[in-house]
Amino acid sequence: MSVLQVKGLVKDFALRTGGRRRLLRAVDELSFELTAGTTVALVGESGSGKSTVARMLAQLVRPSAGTISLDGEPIRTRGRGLRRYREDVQMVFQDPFGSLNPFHTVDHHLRRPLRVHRRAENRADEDRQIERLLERVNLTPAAVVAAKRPHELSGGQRQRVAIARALAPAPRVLLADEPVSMLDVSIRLEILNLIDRLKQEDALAVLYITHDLATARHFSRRIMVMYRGELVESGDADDVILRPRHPYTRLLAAAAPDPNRRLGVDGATVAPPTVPRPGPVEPQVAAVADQASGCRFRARCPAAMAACAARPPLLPVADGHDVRCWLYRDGTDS
Amino acid sequence: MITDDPESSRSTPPPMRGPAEAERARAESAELDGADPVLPEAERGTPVLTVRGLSVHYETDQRVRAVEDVDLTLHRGEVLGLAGESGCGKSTLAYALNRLLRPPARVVSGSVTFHERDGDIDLLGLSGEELRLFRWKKIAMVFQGAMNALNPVLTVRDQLLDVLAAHEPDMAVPARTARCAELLDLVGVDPARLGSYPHELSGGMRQRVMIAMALALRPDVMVMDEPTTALDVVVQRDILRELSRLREHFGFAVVFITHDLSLLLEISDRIAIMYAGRIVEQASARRLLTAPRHPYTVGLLNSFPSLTGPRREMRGVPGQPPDLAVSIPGCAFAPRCPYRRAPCDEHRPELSRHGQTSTGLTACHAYAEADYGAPVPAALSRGEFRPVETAEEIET
Amino acid sequence: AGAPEPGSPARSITAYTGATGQLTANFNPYILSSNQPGRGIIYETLMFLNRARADEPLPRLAEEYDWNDDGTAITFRLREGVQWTDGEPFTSADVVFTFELMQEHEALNTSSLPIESVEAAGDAEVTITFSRPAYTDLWTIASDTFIVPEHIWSDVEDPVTFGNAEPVGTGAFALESFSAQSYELTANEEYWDEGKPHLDSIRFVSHSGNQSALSALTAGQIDWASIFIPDIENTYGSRAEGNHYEVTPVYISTLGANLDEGPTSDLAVRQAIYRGIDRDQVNELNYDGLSTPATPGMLMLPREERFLAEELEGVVPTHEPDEARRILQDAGYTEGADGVFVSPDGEPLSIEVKVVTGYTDQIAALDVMRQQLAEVGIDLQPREVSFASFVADRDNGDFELVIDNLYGGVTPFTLYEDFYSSAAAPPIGQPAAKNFARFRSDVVDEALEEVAATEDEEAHAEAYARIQSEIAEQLPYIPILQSMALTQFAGAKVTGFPTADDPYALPMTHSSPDLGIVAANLRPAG
Amino acid sequence: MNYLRRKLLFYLIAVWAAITINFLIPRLMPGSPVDALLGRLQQAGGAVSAEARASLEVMLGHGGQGGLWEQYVGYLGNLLRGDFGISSTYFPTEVSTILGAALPWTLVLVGLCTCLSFALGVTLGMVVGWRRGSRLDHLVPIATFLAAVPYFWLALVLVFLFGSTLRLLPLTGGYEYGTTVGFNWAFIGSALYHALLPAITIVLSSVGGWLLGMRNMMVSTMGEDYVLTAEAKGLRPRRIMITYAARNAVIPSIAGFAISLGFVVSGSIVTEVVFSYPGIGFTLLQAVQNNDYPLMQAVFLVITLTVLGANLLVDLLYAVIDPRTRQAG
Amino acid sequence: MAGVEKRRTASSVDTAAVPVPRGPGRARRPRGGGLLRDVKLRTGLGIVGCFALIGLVGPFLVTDVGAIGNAVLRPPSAEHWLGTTQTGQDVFGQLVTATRGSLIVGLVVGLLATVLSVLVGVVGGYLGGRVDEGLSLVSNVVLVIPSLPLVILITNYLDGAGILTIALIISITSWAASARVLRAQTLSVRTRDYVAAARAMGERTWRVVFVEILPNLLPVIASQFVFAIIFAILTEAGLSFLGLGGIDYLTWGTMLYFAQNAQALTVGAWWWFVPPGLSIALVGVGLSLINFSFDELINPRLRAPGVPRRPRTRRRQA
Ligand SMILES: Nc1ncnc2c1ncn2[C@@H]1O[C@H](COP(=O)(O)OP(=O)(O)OP(=O)(O)O)[C@@H](O)[C@H]1O
Ligand SMILES: Nc1ncnc2c1ncn2[C@@H]1O[C@H](COP(=O)(O)OP(=O)(O)OP(=O)(O)O)[C@@H](O)[C@H]1O
Ligand SMILES: [Mg+2]
Ligand SMILES: [Mg+2]
Repeated sequence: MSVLQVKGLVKDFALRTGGRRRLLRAVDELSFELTAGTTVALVGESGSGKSTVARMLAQLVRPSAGTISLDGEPIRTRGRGLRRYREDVQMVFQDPFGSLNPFHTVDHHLRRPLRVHRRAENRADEDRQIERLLERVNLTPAAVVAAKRPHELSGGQRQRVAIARALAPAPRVLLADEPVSMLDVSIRLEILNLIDRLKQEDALAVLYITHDLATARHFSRRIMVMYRGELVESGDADDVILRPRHPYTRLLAAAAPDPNRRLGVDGATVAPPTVPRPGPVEPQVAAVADQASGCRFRARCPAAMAACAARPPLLPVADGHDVRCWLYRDGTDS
Repeated sequence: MITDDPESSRSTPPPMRGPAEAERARAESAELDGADPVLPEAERGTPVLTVRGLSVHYETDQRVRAVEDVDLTLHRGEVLGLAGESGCGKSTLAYALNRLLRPPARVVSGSVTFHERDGDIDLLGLSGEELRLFRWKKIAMVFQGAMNALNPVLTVRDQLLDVLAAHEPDMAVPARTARCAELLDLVGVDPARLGSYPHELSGGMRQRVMIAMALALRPDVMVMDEPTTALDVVVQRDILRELSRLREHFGFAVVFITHDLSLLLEISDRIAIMYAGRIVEQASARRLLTAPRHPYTVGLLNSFPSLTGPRREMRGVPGQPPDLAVSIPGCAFAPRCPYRRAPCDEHRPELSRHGQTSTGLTACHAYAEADYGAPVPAALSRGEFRPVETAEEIET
Repeated sequence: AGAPEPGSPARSITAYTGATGQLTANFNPYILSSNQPGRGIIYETLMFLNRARADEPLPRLAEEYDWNDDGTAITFRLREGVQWTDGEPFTSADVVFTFELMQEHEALNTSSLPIESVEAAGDAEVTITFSRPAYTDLWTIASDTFIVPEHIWSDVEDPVTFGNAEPVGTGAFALESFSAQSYELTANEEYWDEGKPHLDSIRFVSHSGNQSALSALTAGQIDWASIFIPDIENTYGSRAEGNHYEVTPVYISTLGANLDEGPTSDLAVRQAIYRGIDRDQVNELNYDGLSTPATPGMLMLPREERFLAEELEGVVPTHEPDEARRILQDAGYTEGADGVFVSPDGEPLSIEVKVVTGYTDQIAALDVMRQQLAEVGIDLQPREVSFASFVADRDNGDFELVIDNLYGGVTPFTLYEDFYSSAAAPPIGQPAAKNFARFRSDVVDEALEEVAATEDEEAHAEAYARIQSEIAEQLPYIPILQSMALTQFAGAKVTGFPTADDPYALPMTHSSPDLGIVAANLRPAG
Repeated sequence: MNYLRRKLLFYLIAVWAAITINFLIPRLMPGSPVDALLGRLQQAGGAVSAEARASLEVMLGHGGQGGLWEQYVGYLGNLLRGDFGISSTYFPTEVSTILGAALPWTLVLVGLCTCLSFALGVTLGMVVGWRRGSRLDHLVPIATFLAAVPYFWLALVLVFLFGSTLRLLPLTGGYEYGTTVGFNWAFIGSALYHALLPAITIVLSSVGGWLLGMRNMMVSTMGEDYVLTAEAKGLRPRRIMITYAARNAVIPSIAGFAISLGFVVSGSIVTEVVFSYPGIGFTLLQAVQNNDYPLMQAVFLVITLTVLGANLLVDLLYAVIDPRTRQAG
Repeated sequence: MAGVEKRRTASSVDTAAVPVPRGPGRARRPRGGGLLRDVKLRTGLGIVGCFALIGLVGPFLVTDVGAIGNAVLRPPSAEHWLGTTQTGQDVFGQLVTATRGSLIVGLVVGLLATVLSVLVGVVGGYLGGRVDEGLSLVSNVVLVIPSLPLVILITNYLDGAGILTIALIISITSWAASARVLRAQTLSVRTRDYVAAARAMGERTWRVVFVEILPNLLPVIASQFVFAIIFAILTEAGLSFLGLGGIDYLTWGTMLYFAQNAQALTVGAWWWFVPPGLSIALVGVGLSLINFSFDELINPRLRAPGVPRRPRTRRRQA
């Protein structure tokens, strides 16, 4: 049962370089849907447009084109409709040090959403809900935590507060934009486990944005890979990671650190195909004009060919697995 | 106290990569100008840097014991990984190695010795001009954010030249410039970029420039403090590859600091795990991965899923690291440790080799039956980490 | 500058005329913003009328003058052998040119001399004809009109804005060099007055104001200046050997009342104020005790003593607080709870005094008087306004009291005519030229007419006496003190300056044409 | 270069704004400056011609003729011709003549002192920041005090001490009275000698600000990784201090320098008054004291334009010092 | 007076240079109590508090300060603590009264300029776009136009203005630098995730600005408020000294003006000339000290190193 559908989502940013305005296409015709009780991961290198997608879904950034619909209805962008939308779609930010206002207490952070969305009948009810929220994210004793300010909490604790805040309006969709990348390795798992648990308890639809392929694989059912604003591959999580099709996904998978691979222990199921070392092209987003034609990965792609001068469409390679690459023109693995 | 790890001091470092990759690296290193000396085979594995009982405190209102009683030996040509939670003292240790600490940091005890062919240098005893000339020439350093480590108002060339001017004043100016170009070329950056300012370079390029700078004087040791944390995985991979290629060629030893254990496991020969200012486990990368000893190491290994391996249930290490301003009589990890027993709270476990069969060093009572009052828990030997509690109690 | 080698008599001195800021090379004697020495040192007048004592007119460029019978024409016999500093001879043509210039350009004729015609009779005689008797204008004609050379000025396009950077005059000194900070005049070798001047040169300098001038003066960098110095005996007089200062009465400071409107239109109020002020205290506190009492007859004493009405002889305003209260009570004022009198109309006797912001001596004096008058039940409210609005408010009659100084001329006539004639008192709202109190009195008007029509001093004295008794009764301008100008001379370096014993001219550096007379008389000391 | 173009555009706007403010102030203020001025002119030197009145009205507003717009155009026209009108204080001298004579003094004194004080402050700040914790830290409270002391007060106290009491330095003026103004050694030497006390005042009272600002930035910058890197590189301390720490730490000070130029001129007004220095600040005060509106306005405009010009220069310099501005702008 | 102005511009104009207080993991934000332990702050507050007290109650304690006496220009004595003026007025009494005047100017300017700069800087910075472009152009222009000459010009037209008018004029010409800094700070706070979070949660714009953003700018605003006070007191003193001060209140500047006019220094009456100047300087120092504490709050690196007493032999590079 899909909760949030996205169709043809586009975001162009106006850049000013050398006095001229250029359009930068940060997200290009992205379509996907989020379903209750499942996690979809969005992966890609830095600057590929992942956060922009999340921000558009959270209505922090206005899409240049495309539609977002909630329960099949196109969403409202202002007034009461917007508020209702925000009740349903909540976001957890990357930086727990930045997403909580250092000036306010934890209590304030949790009380505001309850107030704004009128989730509580009275103050006592509010207090009760705050306590429950904190307990749900394993922060106890709730009263003590509520009185603290962000700087008195560790990174992991802050991130839990941020999650509690996102849960306060009882949303149905949770957008988690790299929720653990700023945290210590040892705490990461906890937070991800927490989100996973809450997802199941509340039947949340979760969009998990990350650049960490391993956690993407472990915590989500589907994975979407973005490259410079474009969806280049999407499919079942294991399928995408273990049998990546798009040369870029392969490159990513090959680059991800994996101790098992090096030491050959623990029986890695399938060694990911290695890709020849690409030139030192730095990730950057080309202007709309530069993007107009051709495959964007062409310049770095070891398998680039003449056909790549035209932009490839998303081609299905297996059930629910699409790849934007001319290699899969005939619908099979080559 | 055990001072050395016989396993790694004896053997040559294991190959860093799978066979295919190694071959490619060898082919690449052939591209490097052949005139450069490569570390003589005989010298590989001899100690180059020894740290003994080093303690560094931040003398603020409350004394922060950032590094406590650390023993480490770095061998020529090896990669020593240093991992641990944020704030456990990794950077402090790295800075201490290069005498970069500033007040309120102070080395309260211990020694750092640099071993040269013709004698040892007491690093903590150096000062003034001696210290200046020692730096970079023997130990170079690559910092986390290259954007911040490069002076934003000087061109890449100027910053490279600075190193040469400071250490090789006799070198002719044109030769220096030529050398700069050479260095950039070495790390895979177009020498045309010499005239660029740092902000004109991408993150990966900046990091490469930093590495080029670190290489400028052919140091024996390179300390890298989270050199790739801010970078994209693909770029990170590139840089690491570059690094191992250069290391293969020049034979410098690397102290690699990161909290990304999976990365360390992949690239280091030996790994030291730090917790709350102390080293709690030290072993070869392989041993650490296959048979972690310390519960904290076990917990860390449980903290990241394998990219390609089977799915398994994983928990992180719940709880928070201790406040370093508070002196802890027992094991600092005890409050978070699922295998904790009474002695853990009372005596600090020594970093030692436990039993004849084991390799590496561990600071854990569980391996000293006499202290622990029980045999090594089976779950621990299996590498299981079952957190005591998941809820985080926050003290009032 | 000017600091001489010890022992050698200074043949050069430095003087300060009060010029502030940048100097401009403007020596047009008709423009008041021009440099002072242009009026008196470089350019000279026909005669010199001494305002420091009742002297006979002193011949300058003219040796003598004659009025015709009705005072409508004056004939000057010019001095012969006088040369302009460029070597051209001075002739009657120059005098004719000068007066015709004034006749032609209203802007130059600042005293509105009613010139009808100017005629020369030969090289050495000039007759000026007026449209009315001009006895009272003698000061302007003879002692305040500076003769300029025709051979240069006839080419000047617009004499009103002519800067005259390279003045050519007949005076004792001629301009030698000029810069924005100072200029130097050197002795005119060909000066007509044999043996004068005694000095080689005089340098005139500019300062930012009294403070810096005073610093320079005490440091011995200025030898002749006229600046107010508090506690002058200690700050200057005894500071260095020979330091000398002159105290010269120059004007009468008054509280000008609005006679047409407001509380001060009531004579009783004016009289109460007149008696409520303790002038000795004001003098001590504000003027170092250097000022002298003013006469209610508003004459400059002692110079005009001969005109003082008999009944006013020896009369000076006195501090009579009880009398002041009595006057108010008699006039129907009652004392309010706060000690301030309330008028019969129920208005408390609170009077605003306007004063120019920054005139600190006046502000301080008002402070003193405020307290003195509070004791007699009058609430004085000083209000500072800018100079521009002060002038506008005063002239338009928008005030209750103002503190202002009354300057006169060489005879009492000027002051009386300026401030007390009905003709000078337009209705409220229209700017008054001088008589801002708007005093109107037939007695005064008549007496003034009589004075203007005759040269006879006896008649003058009689008419002036009438005026004095009238204004001493009416008190449109309540006299406070006769105020002094201070002039400092570095006696160690220069002598020959006018003194109280020999006031041959006003000693101030800013009085014209006196400074020319003084400059020519100064001689190196020792 | 784009940065340059944008800066130029901004300064054009600023110049326009200054000119317009200058035009508007008399028109927005109560009272009629024209009358006040005419009154003064009359006082100063007789009647004023009809054209003079008309031109003053255009200068100062409250003109009877023409709408505001016409007056504005007339005013701009006058400015373009360099016609600021006639000063009443110095009647009948053209305002432009007076400005021409005053400006060089201020430019030299204030300009040099400002640069000197900036250089000194920044250098001291650099060293104090670098040696934080050493005895040099005592400079900080001194600097704080100096920065808080009123300019003119300090000036007067100095005049009193050095000029009147000790007689070490000349009290007032821009040069020895007797010297001829021009390029001769006597004059230049005397001008320098006379500039000493004002210069000391300006430097003393402004150096503290620079010192504190630079010190703070220095301390911040020294915590930057690139300074640490430089130290790790084994560079000579001097090199680290200057090229790594100070080069970066000075950047905000330079930006501040541009803006503070305006304040410096303000400060100099008072200094010039105290020292009878023949500069523009003193001229402004003269104008104010004499209600000399044309002169006042012209001085304001000249000060503003000078400051804007200097700002522009500093901005351009800034682009040289900080390579990052050049690109991003 | 340029001295302090420069201090401001040099230390705080560069927007990038002043990091917004953020809670970097372990850096503890000093709480009220900790802040008060700071010697600088305590000294500063002490000085300023003293003067504030004097300004508040002092004028009620001294008798009519205009009261003249026949003891003229007397040096300090038991009767006249700071001697008398040329007209025998008590200098101490005047100083006390003037404290109120100067502080009023300082406070009014501090408040007005701060409000203006917050409005222009924060609102512009947050809203962005055209509004921001317009506002920042205005503030940049105001910033480069030298203020004192402008103030002189305006006060001269408004003759006989009171100190409130003068304070208003000083405020109008002095808010720009603060606005610029605040704008930059706002721009940087605006990109913080907690602002986005507040928006994503559904908070209204004004709430985001005033409840989420503004409190985090408080140290900066406070520092600018304090600075504006110093600036105002100095500027007012300068204006008064030039004879353009307010005429309704006695201020330190007016006192100096009168003292100067009476040539107090020349006649040796230092007790008349020195105290007002010193008062200004003292208040300035006090406020600067407070400001330093704010600076240190904003930029923790400025805090003194923890071990100032230890002989530092080794840590420093040669
Ligand atoms: N407000 C904006 N104005 C202009 N460009 C923007 C804006 N926000 C994002 N971009 C650009 O859009 C592209 C995508 O940015 P986005 O933050 O979505 O990437 P990301 O995948 O989340 O990267 P990261 O992994 O670094 O968070 C980037 O090139 C970025 O520079
Ligand atoms: N200047 C300082 N003053 C006081 N304490 C400090 C200071 N710098 C660091 N510390 C403390 O010292 C401890 C060790 O810090 P260090 O930077 O060495 O940790 P780290 O392991 O490098 O952490 P990270 O992974 O976050 O870089 C931390 O607890 C930190 O709070
Ligand atoms: Mg992102
Ligand atoms: Mg670190």
